[in-house]
Amino acid sequence: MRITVRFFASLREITAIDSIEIDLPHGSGSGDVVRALRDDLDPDALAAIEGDQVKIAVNQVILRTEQNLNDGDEVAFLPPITGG
Amino acid sequence: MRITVRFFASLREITAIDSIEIDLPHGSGSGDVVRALRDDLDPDALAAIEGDQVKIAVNQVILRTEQNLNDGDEVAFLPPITGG
Amino acid sequence: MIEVRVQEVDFSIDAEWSKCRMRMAGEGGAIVAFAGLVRDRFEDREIQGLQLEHYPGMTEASMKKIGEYAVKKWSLLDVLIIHRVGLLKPSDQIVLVMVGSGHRPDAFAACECIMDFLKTEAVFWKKEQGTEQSRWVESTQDDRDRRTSWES
Amino acid sequence: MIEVRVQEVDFSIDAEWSKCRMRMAGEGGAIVAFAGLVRDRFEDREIQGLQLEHYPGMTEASMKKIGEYAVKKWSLLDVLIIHRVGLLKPSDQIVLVMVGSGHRPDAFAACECIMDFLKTEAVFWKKEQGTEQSRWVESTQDDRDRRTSWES
Repeated sequence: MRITVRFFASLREITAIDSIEIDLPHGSGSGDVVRALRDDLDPDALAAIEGDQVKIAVNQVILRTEQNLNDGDEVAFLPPITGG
Repeated sequence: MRITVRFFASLREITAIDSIEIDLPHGSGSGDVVRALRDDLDPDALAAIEGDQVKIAVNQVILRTEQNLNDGDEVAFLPPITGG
Repeated sequence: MIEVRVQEVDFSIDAEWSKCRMRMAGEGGAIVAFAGLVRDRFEDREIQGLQLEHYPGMTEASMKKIGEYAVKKWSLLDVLIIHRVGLLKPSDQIVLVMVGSGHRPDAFAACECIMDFLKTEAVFWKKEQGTEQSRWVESTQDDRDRRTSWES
Repeated sequence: MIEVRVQEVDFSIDAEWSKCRMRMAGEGGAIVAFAGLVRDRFEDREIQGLQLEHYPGMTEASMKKIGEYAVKKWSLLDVLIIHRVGLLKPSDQIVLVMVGSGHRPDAFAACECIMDFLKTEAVFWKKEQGTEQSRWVESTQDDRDRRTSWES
């Protein structure tokens, strides 16, 4: 199944990726996204997207726990937010 | 000596006086102003200007205690204030 | 840095906002503006107008003193207080308090404090004109409690 | 009654203020407006610009949710939140929060609460561009404490 992965702000800078499409086997979960990207990212970028403060949103909703993905889902990696 | 007396808001309405000039003997104090006006005001108006909540300002400064007046002073009777 | 004005004419939020930004230049991080408007009811009575009067000189001094209290208490860059007098109608603007600061907590606190003080310390009188009767407005117990709360 | 907007172009305080008054009509007694501006320094470093980005869709939803929280907590007539994105320069306006209510305490509290929540819950990222280096801004401990204080 096809998943869109997006990186924002500092994570977009360190991964040099704004948005990328990846293929995952059916039944994959949100945690499989990082594993699928392992070959595309250097160690610093991988460490950054796995950072404690990074939140993952699936279809614009922040995940509280690991979640199964569906074809067409958008998975976004969000560094700490601040507005105002 | 010549004193200007001013009434504001509800006190102006009840006394029907905006501003009036009165003559007081030298050595008069702020308390003598009411006595000097006794003949000009009806009982309701007198009671109103002597009300607990009424403040008296001499030359735009609110009196804390009785004060001697000087020629040319402006004595104002202020009902409760509120802005905003 | 503290400007106070009493006027019959309406004020322009746009003009005052621009001036505040100009005066703060790059130091300003926050503007808080409050406006009080004439409401068309008080409890169950319809309000047709609000008559405001002041004591020229003494009123401006009372407003200035309120501004100075705020400037002493918080770190502010700009304080403006405009208060209208005369006969106002429902929806009309009565008062504008605008505070500029480097940071938002000071701007919010100062603007709210100035408003609470205006309710209790500013030399104005207001008469609400209803359809059948009029009444002189006084500050409420809540106004007085709010004013006192700033002194702790 | 709750309007949220994310935009690159500047906002006009005048236009938004008029619309807020219009929508409240005679019921409105108070408007509180807050604007955040780009400061020209952060601690001892000169700031040349602020780059803001957002996640279209998710950002607006996060702003809406903040507005809804305020509307539930206080008695409000009108809530507007405008947040700019793109590259801003010192003195530029970043954000506008405008709250209309029958009475001032609710308008002040809601406006300040919305700002505190925007600092911690709104989906934006800000990069300060200094003369020599840039840094991604994060909410401070004070921001988080202020946000938490509204839940009591």
